[in-house]
Amino acid sequence: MTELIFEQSTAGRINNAQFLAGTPAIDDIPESLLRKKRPGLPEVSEMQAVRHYTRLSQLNFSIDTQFYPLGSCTMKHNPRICNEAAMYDGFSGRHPSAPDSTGQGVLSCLYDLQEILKDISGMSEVSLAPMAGAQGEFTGIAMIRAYHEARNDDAREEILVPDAAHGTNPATAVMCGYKVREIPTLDNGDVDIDALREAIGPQTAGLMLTNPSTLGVFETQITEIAELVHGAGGLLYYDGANMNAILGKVKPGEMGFDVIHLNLHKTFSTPHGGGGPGAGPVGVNERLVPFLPVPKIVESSGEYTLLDKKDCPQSIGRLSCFMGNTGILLRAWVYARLLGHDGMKRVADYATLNANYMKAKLEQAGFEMAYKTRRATHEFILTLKKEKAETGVTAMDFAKRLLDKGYHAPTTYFPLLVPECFLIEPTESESLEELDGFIKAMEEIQQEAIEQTEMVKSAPHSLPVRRLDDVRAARQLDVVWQEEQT
Amino acid sequence: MTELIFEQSTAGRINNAQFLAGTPAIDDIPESLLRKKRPGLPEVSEMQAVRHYTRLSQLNFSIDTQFYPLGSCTMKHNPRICNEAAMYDGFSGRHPSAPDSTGQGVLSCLYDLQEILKDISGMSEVSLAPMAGAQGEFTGIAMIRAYHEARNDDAREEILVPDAAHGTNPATAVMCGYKVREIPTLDNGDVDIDALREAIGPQTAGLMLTNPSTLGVFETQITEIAELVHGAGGLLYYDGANMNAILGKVKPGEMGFDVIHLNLHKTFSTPHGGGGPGAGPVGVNERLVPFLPVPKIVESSGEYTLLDKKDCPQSIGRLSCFMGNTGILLRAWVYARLLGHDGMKRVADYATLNANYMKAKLEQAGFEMAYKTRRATHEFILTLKKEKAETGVTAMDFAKRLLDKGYHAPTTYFPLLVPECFLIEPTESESLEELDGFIKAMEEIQQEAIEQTEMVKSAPHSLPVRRLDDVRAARQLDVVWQEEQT
Amino acid sequence: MPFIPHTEEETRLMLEAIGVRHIDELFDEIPADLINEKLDYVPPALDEAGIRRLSRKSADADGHYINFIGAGAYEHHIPAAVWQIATRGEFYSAYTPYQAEASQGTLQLLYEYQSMMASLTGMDVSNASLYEGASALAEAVLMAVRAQRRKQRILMPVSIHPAYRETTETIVKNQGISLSNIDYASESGTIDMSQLSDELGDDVAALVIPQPNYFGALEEVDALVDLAHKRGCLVIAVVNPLSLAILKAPGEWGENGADIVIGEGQSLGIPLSSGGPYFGFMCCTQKLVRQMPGRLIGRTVDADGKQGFTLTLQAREQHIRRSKATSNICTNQGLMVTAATLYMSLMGPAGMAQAAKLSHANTRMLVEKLTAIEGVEVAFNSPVFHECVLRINTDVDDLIRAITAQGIIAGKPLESDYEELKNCLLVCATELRTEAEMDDYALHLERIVSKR
Amino acid sequence: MPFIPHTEEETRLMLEAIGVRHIDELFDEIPADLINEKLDYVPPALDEAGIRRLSRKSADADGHYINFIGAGAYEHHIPAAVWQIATRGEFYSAYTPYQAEASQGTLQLLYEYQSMMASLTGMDVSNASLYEGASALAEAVLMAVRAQRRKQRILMPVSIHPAYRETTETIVKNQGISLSNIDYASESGTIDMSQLSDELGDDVAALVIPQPNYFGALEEVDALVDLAHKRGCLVIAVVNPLSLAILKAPGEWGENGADIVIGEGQSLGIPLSSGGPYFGFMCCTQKLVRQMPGRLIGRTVDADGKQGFTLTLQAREQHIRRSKATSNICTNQGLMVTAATLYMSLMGPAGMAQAAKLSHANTRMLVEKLTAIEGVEVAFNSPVFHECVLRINTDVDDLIRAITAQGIIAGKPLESDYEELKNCLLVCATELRTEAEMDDYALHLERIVSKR
Ligand SMILES: Cc1ncc(COP(=O)(O)O)c(C=O)c1O
Ligand SMILES: Cc1ncc(COP(=O)(O)O)c(C=O)c1O
Repeated sequence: MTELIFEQSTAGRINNAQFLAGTPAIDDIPESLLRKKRPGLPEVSEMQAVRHYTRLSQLNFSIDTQFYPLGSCTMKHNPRICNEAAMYDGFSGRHPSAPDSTGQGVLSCLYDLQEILKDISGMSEVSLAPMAGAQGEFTGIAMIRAYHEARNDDAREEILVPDAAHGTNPATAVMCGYKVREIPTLDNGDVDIDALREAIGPQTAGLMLTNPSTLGVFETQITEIAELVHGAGGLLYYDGANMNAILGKVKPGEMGFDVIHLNLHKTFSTPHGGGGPGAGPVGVNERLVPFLPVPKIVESSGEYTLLDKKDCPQSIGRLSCFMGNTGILLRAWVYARLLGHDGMKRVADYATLNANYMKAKLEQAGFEMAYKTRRATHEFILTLKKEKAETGVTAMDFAKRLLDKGYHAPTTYFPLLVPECFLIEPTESESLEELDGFIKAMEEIQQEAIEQTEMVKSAPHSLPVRRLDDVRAARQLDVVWQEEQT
Repeated sequence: MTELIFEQSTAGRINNAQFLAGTPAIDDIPESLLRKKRPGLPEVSEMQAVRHYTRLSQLNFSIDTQFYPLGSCTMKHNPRICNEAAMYDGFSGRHPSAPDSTGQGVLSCLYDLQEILKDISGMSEVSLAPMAGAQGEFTGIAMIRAYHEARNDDAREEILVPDAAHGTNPATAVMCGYKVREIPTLDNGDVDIDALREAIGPQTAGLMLTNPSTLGVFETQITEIAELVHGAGGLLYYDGANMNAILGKVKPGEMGFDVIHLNLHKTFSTPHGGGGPGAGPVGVNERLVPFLPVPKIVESSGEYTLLDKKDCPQSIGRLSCFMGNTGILLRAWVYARLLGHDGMKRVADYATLNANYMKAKLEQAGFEMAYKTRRATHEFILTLKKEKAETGVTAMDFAKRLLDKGYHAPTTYFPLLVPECFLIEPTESESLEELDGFIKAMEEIQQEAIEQTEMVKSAPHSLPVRRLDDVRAARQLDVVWQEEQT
Repeated sequence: MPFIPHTEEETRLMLEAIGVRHIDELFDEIPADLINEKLDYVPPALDEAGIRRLSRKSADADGHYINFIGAGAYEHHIPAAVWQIATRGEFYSAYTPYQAEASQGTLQLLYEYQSMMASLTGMDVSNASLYEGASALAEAVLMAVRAQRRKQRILMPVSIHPAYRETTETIVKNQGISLSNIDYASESGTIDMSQLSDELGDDVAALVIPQPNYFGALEEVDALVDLAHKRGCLVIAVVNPLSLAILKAPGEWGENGADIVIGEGQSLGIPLSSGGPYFGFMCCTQKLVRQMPGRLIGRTVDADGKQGFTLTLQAREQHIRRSKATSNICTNQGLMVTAATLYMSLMGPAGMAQAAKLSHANTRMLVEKLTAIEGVEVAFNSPVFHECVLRINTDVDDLIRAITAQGIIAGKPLESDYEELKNCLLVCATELRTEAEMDDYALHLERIVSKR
Repeated sequence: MPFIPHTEEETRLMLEAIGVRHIDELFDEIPADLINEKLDYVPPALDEAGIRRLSRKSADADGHYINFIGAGAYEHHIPAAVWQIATRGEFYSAYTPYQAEASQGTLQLLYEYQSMMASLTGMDVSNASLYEGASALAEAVLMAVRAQRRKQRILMPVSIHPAYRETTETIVKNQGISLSNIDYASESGTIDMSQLSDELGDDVAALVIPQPNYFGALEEVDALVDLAHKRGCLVIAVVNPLSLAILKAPGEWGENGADIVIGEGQSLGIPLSSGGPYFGFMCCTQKLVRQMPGRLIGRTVDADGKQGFTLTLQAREQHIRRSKATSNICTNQGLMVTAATLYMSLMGPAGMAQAAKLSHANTRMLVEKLTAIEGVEVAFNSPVFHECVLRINTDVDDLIRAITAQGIIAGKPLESDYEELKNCLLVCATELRTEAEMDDYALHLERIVSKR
């Protein structure tokens, strides 16, 4: 346990190097609008702050320190040059409202990224404005809505979502004013197409699909599904969070999707930063082009300009005050150019190779796969229901014990369909040694579950804290430090 | 234990982002001069390298993570802006042999640093060329030699060094072709001036003195000593490693020293980097000016130039291929400008306050001070000979047990004069809380030494390794990894 | 292969273990007609030296202008330690802290961040971030409507940042929420109280109060809050967090304080970066905490009773609550919040107050220098904080072009968003602007204005 | 107070605990007449924004030249990860690893570094660094003399970097060691074999062999080593470590290889930085290890038999052996070696070989382009590695000035060190130079030479 920064604070301590010189007056601001009491921010020296946060950082698992096979999150290597480039003064110092003429460098990079994303997605146009996957989804569904409205096709009030979908999908549909109808999944992981056929109708605004799905399989009936949806007058939305599995091999636009989002913080390796920022560009085919959000980056004889709502009257509008997460887009651009033409496909190849290798080896070790008959895509699911039944050791226990062994846990209990599930995504950047190490750890825990059940159930044992009381956290809500508590 | 990078290597693995494009020919180099077998460097991916060295870094104690009261080393806060500035392209990208006209920026900073060092040291001129304290010493003694030689005063073949001196002092004298004569220390930590008087004579080239000395006390008879040495025709050398204690308060030049070196990686807070690089500028009074090393930075109507041996015929010469550790000098310059005029003296004030506070508190806790009757300077010595006699627990054991408690150990067993000694230097940048934490840890160990002697003697228990077998390391020398060993 | 460690031999071994001959076979469930490896645009790979050369060239092209725009993003001093530490791999490359035991670093930091923001805004709780300021306002609007049940109207002053209104409109319009404009008084540039009073009907879920507003002008926040509360409507404060080092905390506005506080966090140690990534913050009263969108970190204990931190109230979020979640937000702006937490710790309350004061004093100095020029005047008569609207009797677009050519970004022109503010310029001089830079600006401006 | 955390209250408490009233009292043992707090030059403190502005201005002043100098320091590609990781606080702010258990990170890294250097040079052992290349040669000379007992003469080819000779002279001259010159043959630019043979007497402790030499020319290392060994003299090889990715390792020169290998480590991931900090490396045969200066890290086991690393053979060093130490070196270049270790790991043997080859091929291309100009010719006829001497029929100092004005650093003029090489220029184009940059150089050079 590390003391809170507040507990290291002493009233009146000033870090002078950061106390900028000057004796500024604010006597033109009415007293009634001024703050009376200093905010309770920490008063620490530079050394204390540096030491505290350096130490805190060491308490984290991260890609830079551990194998991190968190399914659906694509925890691949984050190349350091991406960070370096995004931090260049010329990029990091530019004000977003400065004239476009002063931003031709950054705009040219963003435009290049737009074109690259168009190429790999097979869409007609791409907008870089959305700031994460969920905002990309919002943008896409809002465009679908705008499309139907523009055609006065007003009765469409439902978005269809497979039950295996990521939580952001239904949440997004609701934010866009739609009702959500769930579509069940077949035992082989594909969408239940009969159920879909029944659900679909004139009330259908669209279907949101992740392909490969969050179950780690490629939806084989995708062409049929696309026909069904389009036949009913709906549009098809592609959740591209799993694009790593098919990068450079399959283009969503060619699967029949009308609108897609990509998670650059997954497929294009921008850092996850302990929870963001990300970037969730959207791509659309011709019919949705007029509705794309602003600002839009356009090029004309080598000059780049940002268009706003006045230039794009049908646009759904703005998603943020400025131009999305530009610095993240730059990192993705650097990564894309490092991969290049041939590198795109290789990502999918080796991400898939790694997943299928782990699947084969873990199956061999006696673990049960949720979708045995299927190829793994870039990820796959195993279910520990047998282990739970036999020893009481749950997926959660396995996960915590893996931490003890120096591996981050896979995604657990998602998708909700599969009991005691582990969604494992190794990514292409992990080496064979690392995969074998993880497999060995899983085998060890399998043994420990039988021989040292309690030890496994009370894991982790070697981390900064033992298992945390989540129930108490929610019941006795303590989300803000109060001076009195110390 | 972390696997060696070699053990993660696989033949044929290439990190392509760093394999620069091109198909270069080297057919103009004779076969006989080419390498036949690839060197045994690791073949790892970028992610493997990043992960390996990030993990390794976490195994270190450092200023940024722990209190590090290593006596004589001045482990103060290393401000991050110093690193940032030294890494600016314009500084880090300049070739050392480019014309001086292309380096006016860096030279102006270095010149400013030179002037600052002159001011605080009270010397007539300063050279930034030496790359560490030891090289500063070499430079100083070589200048003393050159001085005597220039005067045809050839019989001087001895350098006097107090027995408490740092090991670099006698080693330096020998490198300069001198014999070393040790001068004993009095019980109060001052030089035995009678012994000095006896030792001094026409054979004396000079005396090397550290003041405050490595015993953590200020040499009170310094004026008398200076007179003695000068009276015998010798010169007085100041080892400025402890300058932090008197920065802005006492000028070595005014104590009578003819030549000094400063450790910028101590007093001026440049990083220690796990063992360097440092910078050991020398300052001289008028009589030694002609002998200063080259290159010399001079200014004339706002233009800066580097002078070489041709311009300075009496110079002892060059100490390195280019201009010393420029990037370290820049960091020191940034730090000096951040301290500014008033900040210099404050360093000495608070470094001394912290040391005397710890001394008082530890004394109160029952620890024995080596120089009870004396003020601590920026550091002080306690002796654990009583603890050793009573419990068998040595200074080494105390040191290792401190590591368990999250504190780096003080300097142990140096100076050699004091049995079971701890040379403790908190520095000015540590907070009262941190000092109290250390004092508490010392008290705990005092108790543990009595109640859990074996536990203390076998410490550390919570570090990546337990106590290491140094004897084996020297006997079964293994300093290079061999493929066969795995 | 960049970022792929496999040697041919390893690939062979792995394929063998799987029981296939070639990687392509692993894609055999994908309908063959969908496979398309042709990329027409993507250029060949660059090596790291190549991409460095290219991106440096692009960055250098955007050069180093002296910037006098604020308008929602501010060029403040950022201590060197902020980004050197925030980009440490353990912060930079970790995911959202789902496995709490393996993420105590991020979690404790976020808890500290929440505490700092709550204290700065004077509110009970803070979430762990939203995307940025404008979309945070949209989330606040949705939250207010949820909390107020059937009330679907929001009062939006025209004096708020126009892009905030646009963004909110985009995000909330599909849920039947309406945004009503409240004009500003033309002399003061602040909310027109009488129009406001008229609009504050039963159907109003919340009043949005920007402080300072887009024009830099300071609103009469106490009166506004009390009026809104009297009419049974919530108050959403939109504030610049750095300003709160010296301005009254929204939690203390009026008798009961604001209910929800949001804003753009960029002023807390985040570089301008052409617009992002920044981060949005949101604080609120304890009463509203379960309506909050986004992550929330709680302090709890582990199996040994030792303090630890974990994600909490996850039942609000999409990954648990799906279509009934308070928002669809998932990935937020963790790394930016890491930087902001470092910023606040390194600056401290005194350092932040000083930065705010210096920015204010510099803007005042700038305004004095510029209005000393004939034809340049202050547009509104309210007190301001560190930003000010100037009216200039020349074509502002031409002026901007001319001054840009001198390496100076003159300010944000307002006409495209406010017809009535023809030839008005919103200017700001943060603590980083020197008097010499201001003089330079004044010199060029004078030359242009006098040439007219 | 910058970097001092004490509040007034804390200071008071601490003084009380000590039993004094004022900090000044703590200095009461210092003779009063020595206290002098007057500083005439040191300016008032800058804050961080101020020093950043000032240092940026200075750095920008030195700008971005296209550099065609090598001459002992080379502008190579450095992977971004190298310095982002080397400057992590745990590496950056740690001391020499005296407390081994608390320094396993640095120690294991140094052990890996030693192993890499030994393998690169083909030698048995490596130390953990010396200051830089030139002073490393001085240390090697002292070491050879120690190993060879009464022999006090060293043969130094004139074709070695002149600053290496100067530095060695400075450092060894006081110990009665003499450095004898060995000329180079004027056509080849390499060691004059017949003079060498004449000089190789009984009193010679070692022959120094640079490969490539200062002129970029490749010496006949096999023959040189065998000749030296036959005469009972040690061989000190001076090499560029990056070149060893493709050139024969000194351990394999001749029949028995070099005895001591030293060099400048800068080419392994260290920025040019106007000359430092760089690092010197030293490798040698097992036989000589106890004569080595500097730190040495050994692998051993802990109390549980687990692998660990520690400083070893410390009895060679000044802190143990004092006046009998092998050198006075204490602080060395740890952080630079950290960077170099990262560099070698990130580049790998293939990446380093490619960088070396590209630098060589680029220099060849440059030389072709420049010698296509009338009046420009190659000075020596030996094969070279990535560096070459050109003779130009115009005043080289004027030429350099003119080309510098075009943003190009033309090369290193040789005349001030070698009278006979009037108007000669040592040029180098590393892998970072583009063909466009070379064309640009050629264009300007042609204009100047033809104007003559
Ligand atoms: C399948 C899927 N869709 C959508 C998202 C949401 O993306 P973001 O977190 O960037 O909002 C995720 C991310 O976890 C995901 O895995
Ligand atoms: C008193 C003293 N003198 C000299 C030195 C040598 O300085 P450096 O390590 O920079 O060579 C030191 C450093 O440890 C020291 O403490």
